[in-house]
Amino acid sequence: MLEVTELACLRGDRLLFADVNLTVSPGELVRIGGPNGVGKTSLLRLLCGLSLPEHGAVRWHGRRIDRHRDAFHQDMLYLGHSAALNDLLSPIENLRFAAATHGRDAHEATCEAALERIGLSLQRDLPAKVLSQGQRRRVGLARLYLSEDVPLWILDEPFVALDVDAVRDLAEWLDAHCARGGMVVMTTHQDVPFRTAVRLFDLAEAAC
Amino acid sequence: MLEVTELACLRGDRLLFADVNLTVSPGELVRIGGPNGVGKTSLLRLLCGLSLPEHGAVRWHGRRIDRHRDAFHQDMLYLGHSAALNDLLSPIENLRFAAATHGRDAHEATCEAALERIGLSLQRDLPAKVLSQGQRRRVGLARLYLSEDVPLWILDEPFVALDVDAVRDLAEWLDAHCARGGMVVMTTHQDVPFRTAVRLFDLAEAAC
Amino acid sequence: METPQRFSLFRYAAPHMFYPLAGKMAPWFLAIAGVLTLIGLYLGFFVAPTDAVQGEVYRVIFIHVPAAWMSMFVYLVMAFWSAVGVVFNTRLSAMMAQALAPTGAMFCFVALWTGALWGRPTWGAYWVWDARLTSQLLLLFLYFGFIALTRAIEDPRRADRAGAILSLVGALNVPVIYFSVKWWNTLHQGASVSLTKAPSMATTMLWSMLVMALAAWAYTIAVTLWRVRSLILERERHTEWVGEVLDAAGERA
Amino acid sequence: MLSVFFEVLRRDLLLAWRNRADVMVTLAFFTIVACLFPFGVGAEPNLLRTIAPGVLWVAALLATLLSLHRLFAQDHTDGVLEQLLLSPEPAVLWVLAKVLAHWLTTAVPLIAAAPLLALLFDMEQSATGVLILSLALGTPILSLLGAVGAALTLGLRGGGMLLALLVLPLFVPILIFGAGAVDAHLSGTGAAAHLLLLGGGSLAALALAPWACAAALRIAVE
Amino acid sequence: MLSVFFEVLRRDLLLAWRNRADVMVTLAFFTIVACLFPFGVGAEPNLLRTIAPGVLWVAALLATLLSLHRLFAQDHTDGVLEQLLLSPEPAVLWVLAKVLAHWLTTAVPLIAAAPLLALLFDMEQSATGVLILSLALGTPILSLLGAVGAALTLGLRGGGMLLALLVLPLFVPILIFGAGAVDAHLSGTGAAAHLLLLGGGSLAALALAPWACAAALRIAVE
Amino acid sequence: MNWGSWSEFWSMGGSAFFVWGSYGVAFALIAVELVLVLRRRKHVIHRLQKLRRAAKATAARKEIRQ
Ligand code: HEM
Ligand SMILES: Nc1ncnc2c1ncn2[C@@H]1O[C@H](COP(=O)(O)OP(=O)(O)OP(=O)(O)O)[C@@H](O)[C@H]1O
Ligand SMILES: Nc1ncnc2c1ncn2[C@@H]1O[C@H](COP(=O)(O)OP(=O)(O)OP(=O)(O)O)[C@@H](O)[C@H]1O
Ligand SMILES: [Mg+2]
Ligand SMILES: [Mg+2]
Repeated sequence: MLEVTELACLRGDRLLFADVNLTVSPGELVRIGGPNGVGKTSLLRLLCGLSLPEHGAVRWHGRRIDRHRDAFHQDMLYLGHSAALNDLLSPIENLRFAAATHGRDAHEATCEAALERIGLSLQRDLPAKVLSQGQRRRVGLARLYLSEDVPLWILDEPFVALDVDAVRDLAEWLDAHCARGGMVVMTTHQDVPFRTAVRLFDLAEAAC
Repeated sequence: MLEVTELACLRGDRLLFADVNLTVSPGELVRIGGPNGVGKTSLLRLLCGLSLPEHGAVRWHGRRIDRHRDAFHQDMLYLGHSAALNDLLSPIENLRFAAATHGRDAHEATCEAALERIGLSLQRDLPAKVLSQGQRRRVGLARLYLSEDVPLWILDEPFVALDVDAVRDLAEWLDAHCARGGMVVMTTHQDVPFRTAVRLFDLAEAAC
Repeated sequence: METPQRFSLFRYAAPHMFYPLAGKMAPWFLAIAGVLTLIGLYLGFFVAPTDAVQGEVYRVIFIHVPAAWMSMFVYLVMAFWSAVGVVFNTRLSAMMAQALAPTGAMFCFVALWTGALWGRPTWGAYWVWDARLTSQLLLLFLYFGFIALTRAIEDPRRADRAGAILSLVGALNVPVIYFSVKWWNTLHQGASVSLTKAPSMATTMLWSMLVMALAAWAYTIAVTLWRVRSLILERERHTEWVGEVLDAAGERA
Repeated sequence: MLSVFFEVLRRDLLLAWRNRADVMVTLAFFTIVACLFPFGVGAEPNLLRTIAPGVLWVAALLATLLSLHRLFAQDHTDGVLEQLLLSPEPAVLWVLAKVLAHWLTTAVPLIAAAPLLALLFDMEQSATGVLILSLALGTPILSLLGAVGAALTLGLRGGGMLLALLVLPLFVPILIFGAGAVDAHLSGTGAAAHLLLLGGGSLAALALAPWACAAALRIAVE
Repeated sequence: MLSVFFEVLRRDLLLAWRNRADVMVTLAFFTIVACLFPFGVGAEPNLLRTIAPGVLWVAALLATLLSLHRLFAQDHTDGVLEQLLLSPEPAVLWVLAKVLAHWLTTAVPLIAAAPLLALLFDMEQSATGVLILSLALGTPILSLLGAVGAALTLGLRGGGMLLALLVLPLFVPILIFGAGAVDAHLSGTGAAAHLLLLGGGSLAALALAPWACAAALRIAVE
Repeated sequence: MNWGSWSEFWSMGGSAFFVWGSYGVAFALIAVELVLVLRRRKHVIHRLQKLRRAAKATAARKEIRQ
């Protein structure tokens, strides 16, 4: 269970939002809403511990994440605006490296299956830099298919640059994750149909 | 009028597409469709002369664009995947620079109006690097509001990262451009409602 | 009268015409190179007399000087092809420039290496900062730069054009480098020894050196032709004729 | 038409100002390299005086070299370069503006700092004057030739180092004439010939380099 | 747990291999800097022999310095660094792996090339041996301390140059002991003390630097 | 003829290392270059043949789809 209490975020001179309170329980899909620049990305980075809040705290199973970082990171997966690919490595190498450094199953066959699933088997051995925008994004997202057992997924605009088929497929996978008791916190400006009831958390209300 | 004849594009070892023929006349809005990695971005870069085709030619008013580059660039505006902003300059400075180096009207007031229009007056003097993903994109798109008299707009995924209001606004502006006799060639994976009849050019059919 | 002649001149500038021609010529040049080398070595080692001052070690000259000449000449030829490519926009010339570079660099290194080994017994040091040696070293760097740049760019067409620019800029600089280094050396009175004090040449020495130089020529032409064939195939792979060549090669295998 | 030149010049100078740290640090690098030598070779005054012009010129050359990679890199990654190449104005103009801005923001501070470092090495006053003059006439060639190298290696992995490999052989003559000018002055033969050659080289580079640079940039974004 | 160490080491070595040009070119830079000196200070053999150890050490130091900025830069821009920091494994482990990979791919080639350059300066055979030894013991400190500097300046504008400013003062003692070892050997006092100090420095840096580096990286991504 | 015996020839008046070192390295490099050139040609043909087969296969697949 992820608990956010009285969170406030300061960027430069500007207090983006204050007094954000949010609880995410197993099986929930929370969508952080709000217009461009309201602070969604900033909030997600606070949630996963990449930056430190001005005020308030984030707790995972009741324990502050800044005090118990490693345990929290074990249970969490974050995908940001960038796909976190090395341009010289191929999709399969990037995927294996990401899994291995997070202590997840990184067998060749598992990774191949994930690549197959996102439709990049043909590009398996190309260097990532020649991939198209959407293909890069897909490789980043392939990590989701390796992380079924990671309870908390934090996703920043996962649907950007994906074509219609990929959007549908990803939405189904997020649904499946919630169905098996996982939690998803994400942002998106696109209108994506989920089977799970999406809880909209409108950040504009907390914005200063 | 933009004419594309027998265009073929080679990337690395792969022939992405061949024998692409396309004519865009005034008032038309052409959407290049196709799944991720089919070669839409590559096609747009060929159209605007940033890369050279393996075979075939692009003509603007009957003249090959690689032979009459400056005249073509006078009539064309390209916005790619990246917003072309310098991180240290503010939105207004970025906008003025872009307009001035393209020989367009770059008065302070004109640029202010364009910024107002995209809802970034507040961020007018922030360095671009602190802007959110969507705000960066908006500054890039603000150039469209300064380029009414440029007939040909070539836009690569202009709607990415924009919130719903911005998407609606941009769609209207593209409609207006076509209504006054302009041409738009663009790609997008999102489902955006236009008033103009959108001509879909499915690149998947020409793909090799 | 004139049109057909021009046509025949430019005909072989087309890669698909040049490819089979290169394939036919290369073995001949290699054979010539082999024969000339044997003759040159025979003259150099068995006919040319022992040098009065240096003894036997001077026999390095028969490989040293041809290599040094070749390395300088090849760079100029590279620049020539690049210029042709820029002016006439022919694809083949950029490929020629790239095919020449590794051989030029190899000869450049051989000149340095043999010179260093020769220098030890004659000057007592493997290296002195003599003008000619120094410009040779810089030439090696120019070669390395060219090769590294064209290798670093993956798209062959881009690599061709970037290489052309670089070799032209470099070639404009070659004379500047040569004369400035010469001036620097005389100004500083640097090395107390100088290459110009060459052993007075016996006629047989001169002959064997010339024969070896011709052999180096023939060798360079042969290797370049072979290399350019690979380059042509890579760059023209989507054409009909390369397809036929590939199929033919497949049947033979 | 010329407005592009001034617009780009103004922007690049503004960016350099926003980015003062960068400019200061080129200078710092120059200083530190020059100061490292006494640690490396020992503090014997005569030895130091002998090698001073050479060391200072080498340091200036390296400092320029290291600042070169940022001539186009930022514009390349953020897509501004693409937009400039799509501008209807001739590319040589803004290339020249960028090179000029680079020279003003890196070479000029080095030239200003050189007298101080010459003092550290206990160089003669008149020799210092010749050093300054040689730097002023020689550094434009460094910027212009360097810009060609920077454009050719733009976006390549290992670009910064590749750049060094490409341009250093080209820089050697400048180093020879630059440091040579001071030596010639000290040995009494007079530095005029050296300085004239440097000036002539600058003019030649000014006439040719921008074209090569523009062509290389077009290749780089493709 | 150790698997992270090996995984990162393997990946970085693989990347260096894919990127061979980069490694070769660090070496080229080393060579070229060393070769520039004679042009600056003149070709007098005795003078050159005197300054050789200093020049080679300075060249090695600069070459290492310039390769440092790419230690974390790529991972930072493409977001891999963020992901590594979000990994449940301790950060020191993979930091150490990255530094080791850096040392193997930059310092080792330099050490291998040093004898050749010593030849250019006509150094004595035994002195060359001491030079190699001093480089082998000193360069790990350069990589370790440099990594801290690289992490601290990560993502800052003018980072490469700022890095130089930060770490060069720290590198001075290494330069002094490194070049000093050769001089001490030549003057007959023996290089043992210098070499021991360099070795001790390496061990101390090995124990402390990775922690500082990991902390600096956390700050850099925030 | 300059040499009384083969061993005299090989010792090159005491300069064997320098003379044979020069020729040895030179010819070794030439041999290496020849091997590399021929190997490169084989690689290129092999690679292009593979690509050609792949292109043919996709073309055929496209035909079937239509
Ligand atoms: C690393 C050392 C050396 C290098 C890089 C080197 C380089 C060169 C070059 C570039 C040439 C051709 C120059 C021309 O034809 O104008 C040349 C020619 C020659 N070198 Fe060397 N050299 C080296 C060492 C030596 C040594 C040690 C000797 C003998 C003492 C020597 C004797 C000669 C002779 C006799 C010629 C022919 C001169 C002529 O044709 O006028 N070289 N060398
Ligand atoms: N130093 C600063 N000074 C003032 N405002 C800042 C500063 N840094 C960031 N900001 C503001 O903080 C906000 C950052 O928002 P964030 O990236 O979290 O937005 P977002 O909700 O993810 O938007 P998007 O939908 O566009 O991705 C922006 O509005 C930006 O202008
Ligand atoms: N060197 C190469 N070798 C093989 N394939 C390559 C190479 N370079 C690019 N490609 C392929 O070319 C395509 C590039 O497509 P492009 O970026 O034009 O796609 P797109 O249609 O814009 O896709 P998206 O919708 O994801 O933006 C990709 O499929 C990529 O895998
Ligand atoms: Mg965001
Ligand atoms: Mg695209």
